[in-house]
Amino acid sequence: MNVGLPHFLTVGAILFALGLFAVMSRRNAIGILMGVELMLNASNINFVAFSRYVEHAVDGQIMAAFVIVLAAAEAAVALAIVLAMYRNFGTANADIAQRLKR
Amino acid sequence: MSDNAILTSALIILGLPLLSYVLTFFFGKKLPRKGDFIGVTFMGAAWLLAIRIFLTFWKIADPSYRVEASFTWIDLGGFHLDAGVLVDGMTAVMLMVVTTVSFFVHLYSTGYMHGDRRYERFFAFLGFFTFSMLGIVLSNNLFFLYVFWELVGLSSYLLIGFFFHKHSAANANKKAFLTNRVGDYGFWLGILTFFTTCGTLNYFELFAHVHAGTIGGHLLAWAGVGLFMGCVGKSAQMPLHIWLPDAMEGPTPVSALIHAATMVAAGVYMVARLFPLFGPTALMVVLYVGSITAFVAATIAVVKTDFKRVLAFSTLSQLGYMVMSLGAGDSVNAMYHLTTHAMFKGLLFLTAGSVIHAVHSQEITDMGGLRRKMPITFWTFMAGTLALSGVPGFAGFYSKDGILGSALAFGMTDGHYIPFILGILAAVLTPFYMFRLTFRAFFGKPADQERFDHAHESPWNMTVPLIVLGFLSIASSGFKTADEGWFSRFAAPYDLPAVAAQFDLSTPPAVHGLVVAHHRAAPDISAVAEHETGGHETGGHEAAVEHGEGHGEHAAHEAIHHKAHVRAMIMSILMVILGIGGAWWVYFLHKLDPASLQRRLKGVYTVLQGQYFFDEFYAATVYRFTLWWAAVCAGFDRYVIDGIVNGTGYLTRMMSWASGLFDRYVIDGMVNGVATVLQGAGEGFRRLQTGRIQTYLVYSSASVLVLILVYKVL
Amino acid sequence: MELLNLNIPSWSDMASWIPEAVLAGTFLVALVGDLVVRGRRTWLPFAITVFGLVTAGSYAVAAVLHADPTAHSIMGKLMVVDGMAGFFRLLFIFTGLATVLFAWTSEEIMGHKRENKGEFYYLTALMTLAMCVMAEARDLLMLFLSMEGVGLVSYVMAGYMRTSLRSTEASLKYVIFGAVSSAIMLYGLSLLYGMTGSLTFAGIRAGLLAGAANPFGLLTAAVLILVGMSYKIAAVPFHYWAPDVYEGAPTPISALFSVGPKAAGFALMIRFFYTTLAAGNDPATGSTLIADFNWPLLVAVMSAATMIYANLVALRQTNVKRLLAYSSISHVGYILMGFVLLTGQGLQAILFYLLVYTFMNLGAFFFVVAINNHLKSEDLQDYVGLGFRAPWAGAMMVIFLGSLAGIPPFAGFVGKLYLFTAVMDKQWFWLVIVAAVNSVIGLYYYFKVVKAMFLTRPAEGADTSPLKLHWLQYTVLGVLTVPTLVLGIYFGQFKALADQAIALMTVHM
Amino acid sequence: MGEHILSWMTFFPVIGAAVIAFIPSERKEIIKTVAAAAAAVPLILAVQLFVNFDRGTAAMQFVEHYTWIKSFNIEYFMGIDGLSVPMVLLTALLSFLCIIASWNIAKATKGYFALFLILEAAMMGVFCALDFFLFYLFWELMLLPMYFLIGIWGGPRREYAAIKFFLYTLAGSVLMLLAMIAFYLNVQDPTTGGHTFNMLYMMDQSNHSQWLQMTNIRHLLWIGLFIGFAIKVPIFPFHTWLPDAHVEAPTAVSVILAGVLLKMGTYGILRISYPILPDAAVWFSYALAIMGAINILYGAYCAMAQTDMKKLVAYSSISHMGYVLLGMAAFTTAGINGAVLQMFNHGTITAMMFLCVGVVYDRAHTREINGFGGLGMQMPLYTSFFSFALFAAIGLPGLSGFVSEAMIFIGAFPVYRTVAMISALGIIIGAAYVLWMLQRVFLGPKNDKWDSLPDINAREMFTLVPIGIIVLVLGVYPMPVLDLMRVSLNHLIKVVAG
Repeated sequence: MNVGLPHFLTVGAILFALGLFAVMSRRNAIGILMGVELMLNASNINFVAFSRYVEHAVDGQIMAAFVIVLAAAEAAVALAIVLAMYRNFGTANADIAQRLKR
Repeated sequence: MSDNAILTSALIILGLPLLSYVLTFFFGKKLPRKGDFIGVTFMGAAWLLAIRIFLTFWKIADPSYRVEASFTWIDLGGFHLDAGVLVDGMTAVMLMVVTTVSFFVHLYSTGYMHGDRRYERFFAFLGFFTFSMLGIVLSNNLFFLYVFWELVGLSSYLLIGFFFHKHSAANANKKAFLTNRVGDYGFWLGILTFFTTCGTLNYFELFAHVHAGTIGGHLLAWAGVGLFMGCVGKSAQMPLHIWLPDAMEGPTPVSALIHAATMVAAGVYMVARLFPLFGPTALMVVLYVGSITAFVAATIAVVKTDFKRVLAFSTLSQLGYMVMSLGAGDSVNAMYHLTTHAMFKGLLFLTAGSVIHAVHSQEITDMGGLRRKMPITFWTFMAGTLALSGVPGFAGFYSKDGILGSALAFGMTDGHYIPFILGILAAVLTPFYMFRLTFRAFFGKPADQERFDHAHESPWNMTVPLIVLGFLSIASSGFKTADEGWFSRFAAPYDLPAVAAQFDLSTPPAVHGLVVAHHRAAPDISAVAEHETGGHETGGHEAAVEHGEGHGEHAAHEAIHHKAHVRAMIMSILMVILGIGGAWWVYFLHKLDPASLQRRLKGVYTVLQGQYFFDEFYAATVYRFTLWWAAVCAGFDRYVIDGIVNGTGYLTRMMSWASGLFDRYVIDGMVNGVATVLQGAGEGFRRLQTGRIQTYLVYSSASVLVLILVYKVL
Repeated sequence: MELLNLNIPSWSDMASWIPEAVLAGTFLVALVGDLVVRGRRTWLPFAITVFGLVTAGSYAVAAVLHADPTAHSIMGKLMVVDGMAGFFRLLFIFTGLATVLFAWTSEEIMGHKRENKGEFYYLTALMTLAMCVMAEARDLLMLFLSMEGVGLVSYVMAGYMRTSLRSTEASLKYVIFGAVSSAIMLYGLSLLYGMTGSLTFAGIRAGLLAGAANPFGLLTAAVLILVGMSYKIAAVPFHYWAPDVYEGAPTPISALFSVGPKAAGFALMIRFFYTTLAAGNDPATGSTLIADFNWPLLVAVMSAATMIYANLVALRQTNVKRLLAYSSISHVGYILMGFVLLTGQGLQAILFYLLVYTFMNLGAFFFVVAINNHLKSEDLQDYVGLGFRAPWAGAMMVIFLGSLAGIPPFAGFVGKLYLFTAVMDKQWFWLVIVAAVNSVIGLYYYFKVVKAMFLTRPAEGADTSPLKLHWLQYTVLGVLTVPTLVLGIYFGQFKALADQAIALMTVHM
Repeated sequence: MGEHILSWMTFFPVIGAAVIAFIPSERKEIIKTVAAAAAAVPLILAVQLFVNFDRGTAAMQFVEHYTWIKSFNIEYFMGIDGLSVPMVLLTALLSFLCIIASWNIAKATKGYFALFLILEAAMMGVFCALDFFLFYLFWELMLLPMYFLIGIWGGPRREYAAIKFFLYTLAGSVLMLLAMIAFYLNVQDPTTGGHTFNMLYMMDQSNHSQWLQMTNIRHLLWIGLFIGFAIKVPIFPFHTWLPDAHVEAPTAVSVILAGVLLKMGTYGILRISYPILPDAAVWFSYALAIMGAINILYGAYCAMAQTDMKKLVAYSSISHMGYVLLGMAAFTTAGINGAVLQMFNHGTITAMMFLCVGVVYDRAHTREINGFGGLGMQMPLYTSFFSFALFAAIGLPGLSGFVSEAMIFIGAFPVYRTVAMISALGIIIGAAYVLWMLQRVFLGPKNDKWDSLPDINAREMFTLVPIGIIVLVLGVYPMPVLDLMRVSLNHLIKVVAG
């Protein structure tokens, strides 16, 4: 069988779902961030696949490249914040952070 | 006197008291003698002018002669209200009456009110009252009649409440004003009805309209009843009579001027003046109200021991007579009795004042034997009493007799005898209670020695008015009945055809002959009037002649009528003798102890002493209901209207599952209601806002899916 | 070959990009400057930033006044500088400048125990730059880049007070929520790209008009993208982060957040959705594309939900800062009204409202900052009697709140009037009525603050000494008050500005 | 000031307020003087207006018409006709007297007078504006100063009363706003063909769009406008803000509230609702008449149950505004003229009453009716003034209240006989609660508690006498005012009832 666009999309969709699930379920901030990474990469797969099958150009791939970079940056910032939080709360569990609840 | 002269002097008469009011009210305190002389002199002048007008009309001797002038008061283009002056015989007489009594009361007050701390105010108010009363007399249309009507009410309010530091006075004047307002309500509606149907309020134009049938049937009847309500209020007829006895809280001169001679007569004057506007139905009401009042009041007067109150109830009953006479279709004798009554009742109150002044008490139980101490007062009082009792030769006799005659005639022609019977019974009671008063107060031994010793005759400025009025109360009748005597020069029954002729409306329908006809069919005053007054009136007679019809019935009715008058005269004379005799028997010879009588007729006595418990009745029903209802409205406003949104509030609360915070505010009003509800909603939503990130994410993603699904469906 | 897009652009076009260039420079210089002084002499980065913003601002003003009808494409098809971009650029730079100036006097930013104070300034410059780019992006790549840029900066700023629990927590929430929603959006973008095979807005429109997409796919993509953008503008149901972040972050930063990123988000939404969905269709019939999947109802519901929710919650707030946070959410609801039909009239109304909103909202937040300096509190009870302790500032606050509540003669009213008119013109009566009712509710909580400041008598022994505000604070507040008043009675020119911005928005090429 | 007289009347107080803002707050005397001066100028201009006003035409006069905001077709369009003139005069007079009456405001004097002047400007504007947007602007501009005047200088429950007043009115005016926008979008400016806020164009039915000609739409819009105005009047059941606001507000503000603000409701109906939607007006007229009757009786009964003088007067206002509604509903010459005259008269009379209540409140610091008694002995002069006002209120002939009430009944009776008959009961109930209060406060034995109360002073008399004279003069000869309005109002009737 030859691999076509649908397969890529399916993989992407599955990745996205997994990522979303991780985000919902994980209590640890790091875990949540990993979920986010999954979701971003799901999109990346889509982009690359589409650029190959639909547009027949490299725009999508460029996009993907940028996304990867951004994901890294985002992760950096996020981890810094998680670190700060760990310093302040002594844990990296997101649901500790409920001080602002009124 | 030329027409213009008449009008001018009429206006001057109207203006003088007003001027006196303004001067005394604003500058009284600064003037010497607190400016009482202003009032007296001005009224004197007015009196002289009134005499002049009176004489002029005496010379003219034509009741249908009138001088009228009006100007546009409000003009909106398409709508206008006029103000105007009307002077005719009836006006002339009323002017005479009002100015005379007013002048002498002014004079009398300089003595009676001497040293009162609001002396100048008293004269100011007297002036104001006189002004408004004259306004009633002179106005030529209903609107301004109503205007002055109300002003009279105000001045009466002010004067009754002159000693307002007494609770009784404060209550009395409020009561008087409100009771009158009730009457005025009907009066005002009546006026509105006439204005909206006829488009005018000028008396004679209205007559013409009525005659032409612009307004008739039920409408006319109701309008008439409405107008009469005004009379019921002002002239203290049942069931609105309750205010008059209490009005005695005012200073005695006020009682004399306002609550005996003039203001209370305004109602009678009004009905007499507007006589043609009263349909048969209305007149029937008038007749019964009048006669009942006449009798009931008289019965109460018998048991009262307060000097002024006895007189007050006698006033009620006399007013009843006048109204009864109007109801019987005899406006002329009503006016005649009004005139004579003004004289002797004014006199009686002034003498009462003089007595109270001397004894410092109003209770006849504190009096006795005063005739030796104060002869002038006594003799003048006797004059008044005799006149009121209707002793032949005194003024009251002729007028009252005329009224009884008409009542009887009406009964004979129309079958309604009850009014006449009530009238006759009252005619027994009147001399009885008057002489009861006389014997208790002026004869016998003094009940209270030390009061008696202090008693003394009043100063000249109080006795002079007594003497003058005493003379008038004997002579004011001219010793003749209305239709034979001087009065016929001033007042004649209305001659509608003549009126109609002036305003070229549809030619008047044929004149019916009989009172019966009058009371059953459309009002045709001329016929009625002429028959009831013996028929040799200029106006009425010509009217009948020129629409020459039904001479046969005419004659027949005239006969009935004559018979009626003769019988009435005989009966009333008998009654007088009976009454005086009774009083003599009980209170002079003491053949019968009234106390024992009281004991024996306990029930009757209590009812009479309690004035038939009208006040209690009203207190239990009208007042209580009104206050209760007011409270209900206020509560409704506070709690229901102000909390009305709580219904919506409830829904919103359900919608936003807010906690019970809301209830606290339920009562507290629409705005709070909503506010709280919304706050409640906020509370609810805030639960969503748990600070947990995951929950946020769940909510958001969930709503994404929802969005997609929703829009898939849509 | 799309690679050509990345050619070195022509200078004539770059000339119109000077403000952004200046901002970028400012950021770098201020950064270096701060490193040089090691965060001790804070005036240096402050001065640099102010200077940079002023310079950029003057260029931006010049551009707007010049009203150049031609659109300049920057970096090929990635960005475009046109009327609308110019308008927003001005807005952002003004916001940045005002924030920086006010922050200079804010205890929260400049307090003694703060280290790295300079950081705030160059980050603001960077954020301004990113926001400008958001308004100019016309390509999915740039769209994502700019949004992430703004996001990243905001995350850092939200956590400005490293040692403060509230601040850290706020930034954590912000970053996680932001990351997730942008990831979701990115997925939507990828779908859109897949359906149309183009990254440029114009290309996407062309593709859609050519019928490349089936309604459901389009709906899914649109909704997913909308998620990301609603998150930026904090519209219900993607607003959850906003109140916490606004409350947690230092107030000047909250002020910046409540205006800047919101406006930028709207700019992006306008350009993206208008270009892809609405433009080029017959204006009379609205558009066929958006009719395909009931776009108006989608937005209308969102708008109504935002208004109602935010207003109801705001009613109960006792912390002024948090109250203002919810109020800013509710205003998103109002603004979305103009978005319902993607008509020129509506978009113009949005732009004008954003203009007004910038002034009044910044003003309200800055007042809170100024008071916080003295009271160290944003609690309503502590506001009692403020009106008499600082009359002038109090009066200005009343003006801001009145304007937020939308009562004449303040600018807020005019903004609402335009929105209402735009919606009513298309006869969406229920939406207008919802909005009307909400503005009444709004009045209640805005005037809770006024009531505390003026009506309630302070308790016995409470401190009623007059408060002396920094002259700079008075100046900035004054600068914000004037337009809030003037735009209420004389708004012709400014409305013209907004209209022009929309008119000059390029959708083709 | 010649041709811009209206603008001067409207904006001079604003200038005054601006000046006051820059006077140091401890210079109270100067502040008061400036305020009085700033309020006096409109009064003088009002006199000039009264003299120069052309009574012969129904057209707008002293018109000022300038383009304001071109893009939105908003114009600065001021002008007055017979309907607005009496209101303008009333506003000028009462504002000035109120400034005098609030001379002894001690707390935050500066703010008080500044706000008061802004309030005056707003009221003037409402009565002069002929552009709907302008009208709405002034209409709302009133709220803020009023909110503060009640809320800062008011009585114990002032915070509640202030926000209640604010929310009520805003809720109403928001509906008006929507109606306004609907008109704007659906009325065509015949000259330019674009939308317009110009009321005169709106009144011309031929400019209305198809949509706006649909009957149920018109009825809907009428209701919207009506509620907006009804809350101001206030018409039962939208009235509950009034007792609170009147009672809590300081004396002068209550005077303005009752004297001028209430009139804006009826003015709005006559100026906007009637001519723009005549058919709807006719459709609604019977309901209006009934509401009038309800107001009259309900207000009177509620007043009777009050024990707070000010609350009693407040409810009496509700009752008296009922007469206005009754007259308006009749569409007869006497009715409408009477209604507008009643608006003017109630303005003066109720002002007197509130001022009098204020006088005794300043001295005794209570308004509890049953707490007094026998004041007639203690303060005879004051008693005369208050009684004068009260008798004017119960429509005593010779005082202005009677004339308007009589005209209203004459106008309404032929149209709504039953309603009018029921309403006429008001003259009894009205007398009842007024006299009862009069008795409890002034008559009866003197209550020694009040031995120390001084009688009314010169300043207070200065505020009362002018109004008193007006009330008396108009009672004796009302033409001076009727003359101003009759032509315009008759024209209005022609427009509405054909």
